[in-house]
Amino acid sequence: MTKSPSGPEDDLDGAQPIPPWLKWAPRLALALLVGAGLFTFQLAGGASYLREDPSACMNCHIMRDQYAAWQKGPHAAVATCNGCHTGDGFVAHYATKAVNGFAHSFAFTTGRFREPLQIHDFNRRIAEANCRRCHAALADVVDGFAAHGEAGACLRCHADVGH
Amino acid sequence: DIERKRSEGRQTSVALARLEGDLDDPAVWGRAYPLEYQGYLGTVDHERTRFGGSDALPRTPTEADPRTSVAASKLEADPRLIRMWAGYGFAIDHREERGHAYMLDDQTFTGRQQKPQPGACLQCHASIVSANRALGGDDADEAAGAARLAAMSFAEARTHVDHAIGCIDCHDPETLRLRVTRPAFIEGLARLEAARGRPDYDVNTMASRGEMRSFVCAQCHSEYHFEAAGPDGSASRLVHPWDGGLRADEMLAQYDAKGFRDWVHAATGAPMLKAQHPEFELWSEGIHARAGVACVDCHMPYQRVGGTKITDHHVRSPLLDTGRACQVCHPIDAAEIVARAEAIQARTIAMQDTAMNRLMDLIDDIARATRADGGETERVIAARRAQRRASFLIDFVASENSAGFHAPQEAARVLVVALDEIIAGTRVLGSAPGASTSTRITTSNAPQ
Amino acid sequence: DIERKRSEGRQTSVALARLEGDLDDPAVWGRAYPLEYQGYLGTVDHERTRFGGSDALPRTPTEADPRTSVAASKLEADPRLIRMWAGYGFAIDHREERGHAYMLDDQTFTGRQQKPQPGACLQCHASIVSANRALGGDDADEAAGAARLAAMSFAEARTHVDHAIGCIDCHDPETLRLRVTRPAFIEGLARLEAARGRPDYDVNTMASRGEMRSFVCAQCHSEYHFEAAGPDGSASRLVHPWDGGLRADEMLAQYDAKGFRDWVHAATGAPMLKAQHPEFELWSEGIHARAGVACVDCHMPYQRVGGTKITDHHVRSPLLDTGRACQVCHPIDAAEIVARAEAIQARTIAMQDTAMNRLMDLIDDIARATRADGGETERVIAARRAQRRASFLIDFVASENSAGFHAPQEAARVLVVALDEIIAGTRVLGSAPGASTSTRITTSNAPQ
Ligand code: HEC
Ligand code: HEC
Ligand code: HEC
Ligand code: HEC
Ligand code: HEC
Ligand code: HEC
Ligand code: HEC
Ligand code: HEC
Ligand code: HEC
Ligand code: HEC
Ligand code: HEC
Ligand code: HEC
Ligand code: HEC
Ligand code: HEC
Ligand SMILES: [Ca+2]
Ligand SMILES: [Ca+2]
Repeated sequence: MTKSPSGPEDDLDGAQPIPPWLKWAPRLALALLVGAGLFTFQLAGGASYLREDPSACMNCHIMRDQYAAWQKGPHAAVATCNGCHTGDGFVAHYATKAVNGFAHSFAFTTGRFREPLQIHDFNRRIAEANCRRCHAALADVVDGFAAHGEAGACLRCHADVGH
Repeated sequence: DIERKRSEGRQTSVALARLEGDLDDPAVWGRAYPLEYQGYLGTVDHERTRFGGSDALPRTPTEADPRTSVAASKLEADPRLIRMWAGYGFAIDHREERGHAYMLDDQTFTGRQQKPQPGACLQCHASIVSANRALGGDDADEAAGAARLAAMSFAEARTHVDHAIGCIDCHDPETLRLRVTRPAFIEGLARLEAARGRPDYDVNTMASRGEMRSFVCAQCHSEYHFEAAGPDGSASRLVHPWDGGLRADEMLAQYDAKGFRDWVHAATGAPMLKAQHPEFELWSEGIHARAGVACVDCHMPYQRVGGTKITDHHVRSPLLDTGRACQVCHPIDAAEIVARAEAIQARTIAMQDTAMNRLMDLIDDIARATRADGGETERVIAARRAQRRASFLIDFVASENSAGFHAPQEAARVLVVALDEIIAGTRVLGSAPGASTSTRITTSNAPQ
Repeated sequence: DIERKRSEGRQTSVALARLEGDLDDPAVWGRAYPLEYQGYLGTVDHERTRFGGSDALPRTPTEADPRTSVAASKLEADPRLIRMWAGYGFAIDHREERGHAYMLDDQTFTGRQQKPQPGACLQCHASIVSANRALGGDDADEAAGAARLAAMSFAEARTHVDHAIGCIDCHDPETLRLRVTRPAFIEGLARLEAARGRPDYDVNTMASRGEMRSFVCAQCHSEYHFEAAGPDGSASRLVHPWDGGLRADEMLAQYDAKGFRDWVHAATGAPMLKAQHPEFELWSEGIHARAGVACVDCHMPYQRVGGTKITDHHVRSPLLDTGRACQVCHPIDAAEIVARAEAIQARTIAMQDTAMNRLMDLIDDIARATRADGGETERVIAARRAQRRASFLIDFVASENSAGFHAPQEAARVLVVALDEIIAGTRVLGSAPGASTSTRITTSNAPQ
């Protein structure tokens, strides 16, 4: 009856809303902070962020817990961080990286983020889409014959798979 | 639209054969969907858990009752139930529930058939979609068909159905989508939603997929009663008492407001109510429902078969399969998962036991006071009302089939309200006959 | 996953300065560990939640009571408490609890000091390690020191302490490791473990780190009573009643077995018991304890300051900081987390309210019966025993400070047992004076 507010029934095929911070971050802070952001981006090994190497994410100690847990799971053999956390396809892939690369550097630099880290809707949808990419056959069954074309959110049951 | 095309594509990729023939027969569906069918057939199995599951005692079939096994008797396990329900069919025969495969036979041959039962019973014990449609006139109106079945005796209605629950009861044969098919449920939910400020609610078009994963079960696993209907009042219309909400005391308030009673208690003359399998209502108040966890998530979890995964159609106790049913969300040891559930259940059973004992005392006290007063004095009438209310609330917990697991704190709250009623009844009896009392109980509104 | 999240942040802080000087003074520790010290100072703050948190009413300081604020009165909020505790200090003054910074003042100036209070009170309201050691003779035996404080009046003992709880009460100054320091707790836990088949239990060497993260709190946030001690019986030894287990009814059984009573009820003459802040006992029965979630996980969650994680030493309601306190394990919306907790609390409060009302009725009924019988008849004595037991059990829930959150179903179960007692008392009174009754209540063993 009541839906979990974290949105197990997220309509994956609906329009993807712009993550809230995107609305203010560029306008308010871009001019002032892009410099600082880039600085951190560089410090944090900006170049490796563009590669598939999970250690790119590890440049921030904040990501340490996820890294440690990811290494122990079965996905470590088949999916890097970006395997789940960046969009599929060349453009989507680098677009996600650009957005998240900026967002994370920005957040890290300014300290403007809440802990514990919680995945944003924007990135949850990306992760979910990636499950479906690799597990297409299963996804078919899970989504199968759903009323109103509503997909079954993988993450409702499998939030822990990555790490 | 694209989404529809995609899911149609999926459907053909999954079905191994076209669905054609007698759609009331699950075996026909089984040719297209053998994995789901095989799971479905598993509901004949018997396996116990500490507080639930399914078991069967072998019995010698007779002509009157050809069953070769029956579930354990709840009345033998707890004879207090016989006194609780004195004068009602349930005091004759009431057993543990078991797999879906048995639903039609267990109903047809229950000892309760010694008393006349209405045709409406079959809505929850048979594959009834086709019967409702067939009797529903030219436009196959299922509600109208159900009303016609409700005007028949059980024996007559029984000739209109053949199967226990089948695929067609939960699935639209065209799209295979979940749908609810019981007119009483569709109406009951619409009344509930209307009371919540959502008029014209149509569950089949307005519920989300996640909600449907509980509603298909809620059609049957919920509290009901029969209202007199039809021109001569002889039909038994199946109604869920949800206008005022789903909580036990909300349903009770509605029964009180209507002055409804199921039967008159044989030992005390109280106007009684029977609660039946309120799994849906109790679950609704629990943390799992709140977190969006549906009946199907636990009772029909996904199952890996070869390279793919399917919904396990062997509906049963999740404690027989915690790996799939619980551990995806609770990644802890299986033994610990079961122990947590059992600890909750054991606490519920202990509380229920206390409440049952006190209810027995109240029944004794009322019977004694009636004898002492030589009839229906004011205090006797007031105490009967307490009995009626306490009995329904305790029954709500006792007849709910998860031993409180579906919402532990809510089950306990219902028992606290029940004990409050018992205290009120006890105090009113403690006073001398006819003396005025300061308790909350009044005889006004008390159905007789 | 939860296991991982629980153990995160295990790194130890590096001291910024050597720990030297008066170790009773937290400011001294603060030079070495400024972040923890700053959090600790936060316990002067006041912020309400729906059912808890901390609030303060401004007051004009007087010579007798120099406090500039006091917490809200529980007696004003619920005057039934005054009748529940009639004849006992708590009926004079009892307030909401607030931050640790106030513990010593709130005790020193409570209205309950109108009745003589023992020195043992200070074990839980002051930084007492040094006093226990100083009075403990040559080998600084803390238990011996506590016994000497227990032989003093409150006023005399008060001169031996200066601070509310300080760093030294929870930390070993050498290693900074957690340690428990209250002799009564060390003994109480040893008796509990002995009863569980583990003799010679020494908490400081045998408990795991995870356990210590609850035990440091359990020293004070737990049920206690004073036993007469010392050669002339005038000393008040602080004792936790845990020999028979931690559940409310297990503690009650132990009090009954000992024939212990805290006071005699002013309206009924019943031999009464008072329950106080059984957070530790209730938490022990809950799902969080079972899952290994410690007090500190919720009330002192990890906090990132710069590049390191520290333990937030601003001990307070976790609902003021669900991000750190809850969302680590429950990655859902903050508003929903609070709503879930409040739904649990609201249900507890509703049940408690019912039980309180029925307890008031029982007190009235006993008082009336005593007048009617002209004294202590058998039924009056039996009903007093029911009052004693029910009152303790309801008090267990009402005095527990989480409004049932720490173990919702267990809190409800305790209320069910309480209502069972009330029914027994009501029934025994319903019978004519002197008449024999069939209830479970007997006068044997009932402490007078
Ligand atoms: C510059 C430091 C830094 C690096 C490098 C970094 N992160 Fe983050 N990450 C952060 C911070 C800070 C946050 C918290 C942001 C917030 O909550 O808004 C965060 C949050 C996240 C989140 C959850 C919030 C969201 O945006 O959905 C995900 C997922 C994530 N990071 C993945 C990654 C991945 C994958 C990589 C490597 C490709 C990576 N991060 C590299 C600093 C970093
Ligand atoms: C197999 C897929 C997968 C892989 C590989 C993966 N993640 Fe994630 N990640 C997820 C999912 C799914 C979530 C959302 C969890 C939820 O809903 O709570 C998530 C959430 C996060 C978050 C938000 C905080 C949290 O823990 O929920 C961070 C940060 C993050 N991932 C970082 C990483 C980093 C760094 C790596 C590589 C070391 C990584 N992820 C690898 C699937 C993955
Ligand atoms: C890059 C491809 C890829 C992506 C992306 C991916 N998976 Fe997987 N996943 C795999 C493979 C391959 C395996 C089998 C690994 C093994 O058994 O060693 C697997 C195993 C699993 C398993 C079983 C093992 C376990 O950890 O329980 C689950 C469940 C699962 N994936 C769910 C998901 C979900 C949910 C997502 C999205 C959040 C996801 N996967 C994203 C490739 C992927
Ligand atoms: C309602 C809960 C639920 C949802 C939603 C769900 N799963 Fe699963 N999933 C399960 C369960 C339960 C199993 C374990 C089945 C078994 O072991 O028999 C499982 C198993 C898996 C596996 C492992 C199968 C294997 O071969 O071992 C993968 C991969 C997987 N799921 C992916 C997904 C993906 C992708 C989605 C979304 C499209 C999804 N799941 C949605 C409950 C769920
Ligand atoms: C979070 C998991 C969960 C959800 C959701 C759930 N149940 Fe249950 N259910 C259980 C458990 C556990 C039991 C106890 C089984 C036992 O004692 O063996 C149970 C017992 C039952 C039983 C008795 C089965 C038996 O073997 O005795 C029925 C019937 C039932 N549930 C129906 C439902 C319905 C209908 C819904 C939805 C309205 C539902 N359940 C939701 C876990 C769940
Ligand atoms: C609203 C749905 C519904 C209706 C109407 C209904 N039942 Fe049931 N019945 C159930 C469910 C669900 C169970 C299994 C759960 C249980 O036993 O509590 C059940 C179980 C039973 C059982 C097996 C357990 C027992 O009590 O011995 C019998 C027999 C039975 N019903 C007979 C009847 C009869 C006779 C009627 C009509 C008076 C009837 N049912 C009407 C839903 C229904
Ligand atoms: C008690 C209700 C019920 C009955 C009866 C029932 N099903 Fe299902 N079925 C479900 C539910 C619930 C799902 C999951 C649908 C969803 O999540 O949208 C499902 C899913 C399916 C699916 C989709 C694939 C999968 O496994 O998830 C198929 C195919 C299916 N059922 C076939 C059948 C067949 C064949 C029968 C009869 C033998 C049958 N069902 C009887 C409730 C039922
Ligand atoms: C058409 C009515 C109907 C529907 C729909 C229905 N049930 Fe039942 N269910 C019954 C009846 C009747 C029984 C008892 C059968 C008996 O005892 O003979 C039963 C028994 C059960 C049992 C006990 C099985 C055992 O092995 O002890 C469980 C669990 C259960 N149902 C869960 C569900 C779930 C989950 C759903 C939805 C997916 C569902 N039911 C849908 C009528 C129904
Ligand atoms: C799809 C997810 C999901 C499934 C499946 C599930 N649970 Fe839960 N469970 C939850 C959530 C969410 C909570 C609420 C607490 C939390 O947020 O962790 C919870 C809470 C609980 C609690 C504590 C609440 C209470 O009522 O005391 C128990 C015990 C529990 N689950 C047992 C089980 C068992 C046993 C099963 C299998 C029969 C099961 N769960 C299946 C998600 C699930
Ligand atoms: C799972 C989290 C959790 C654990 C573990 C926990 N508590 Fe709590 N505690 C709470 C919540 C939530 C409240 C309610 C706070 C409110 O109403 O504002 C609470 C309330 C309290 C209060 C009253 C605080 C107030 O602001 O009114 C005290 C005192 C307390 N707990 C002590 C303890 C002790 C001692 C332990 C261990 C024995 C413990 N708690 C374990 C979550 C927890
Ligand atoms: C076993 C530990 C312990 C002992 C011994 C103890 N207290 Fe407390 N006291 C606490 C705790 C914990 C609180 C906060 C929780 C609460 O208020 O329930 C508290 C709260 C208080 C308060 C503030 C709330 C109120 O009741 O107004 C006063 C005043 C107080 N105690 C006085 C005393 C006095 C006087 C004594 C001796 C008779 C005493 N305490 C003995 C642990 C203890
Ligand atoms: C009520 C008990 C209590 C008091 C009083 C207390 N602490 Fe702590 N402290 C803890 C707990 C619990 C931990 C976590 C230890 C663990 O997990 O092993 C801790 C941890 C620490 C740590 C280790 C680093 C960290 O933050 O986790 C330092 C340093 C510390 N405390 C300093 C202090 C100082 C300085 C004071 C006095 C101003 C103080 N403590 C008072 C309970 C207390
Ligand atoms: C030395 C005894 C003692 C110890 C040790 C102790 N407390 Fe307390 N606690 C108290 C007293 C006394 C109060 C009430 C103070 C007052 O009202 O003046 C209190 C109040 C509280 C409050 C209410 C704060 C508020 O803002 O309302 C919480 C929460 C709490 N304690 C939790 C804990 C936790 C968690 C621990 C362990 C980490 C702990 N306490 C250790 C004695 C203690
Ligand atoms: C360290 C982990 C941890 C922390 C911190 C934690 N929880 Fe839980 N919580 C659990 C676990 C484990 C369960 C049991 C169900 C499960 O396995 O998911 C649970 C169950 C629950 C439940 C359902 C059980 C019940 O009693 O009804 C609620 C509600 C809940 N938590 C609320 C909270 C709140 C509010 C907080 C913060 C004050 C909190 N939790 C902090 C781990 C945690
Ligand atoms: Ca009924
Ligand atoms: Ca006490």
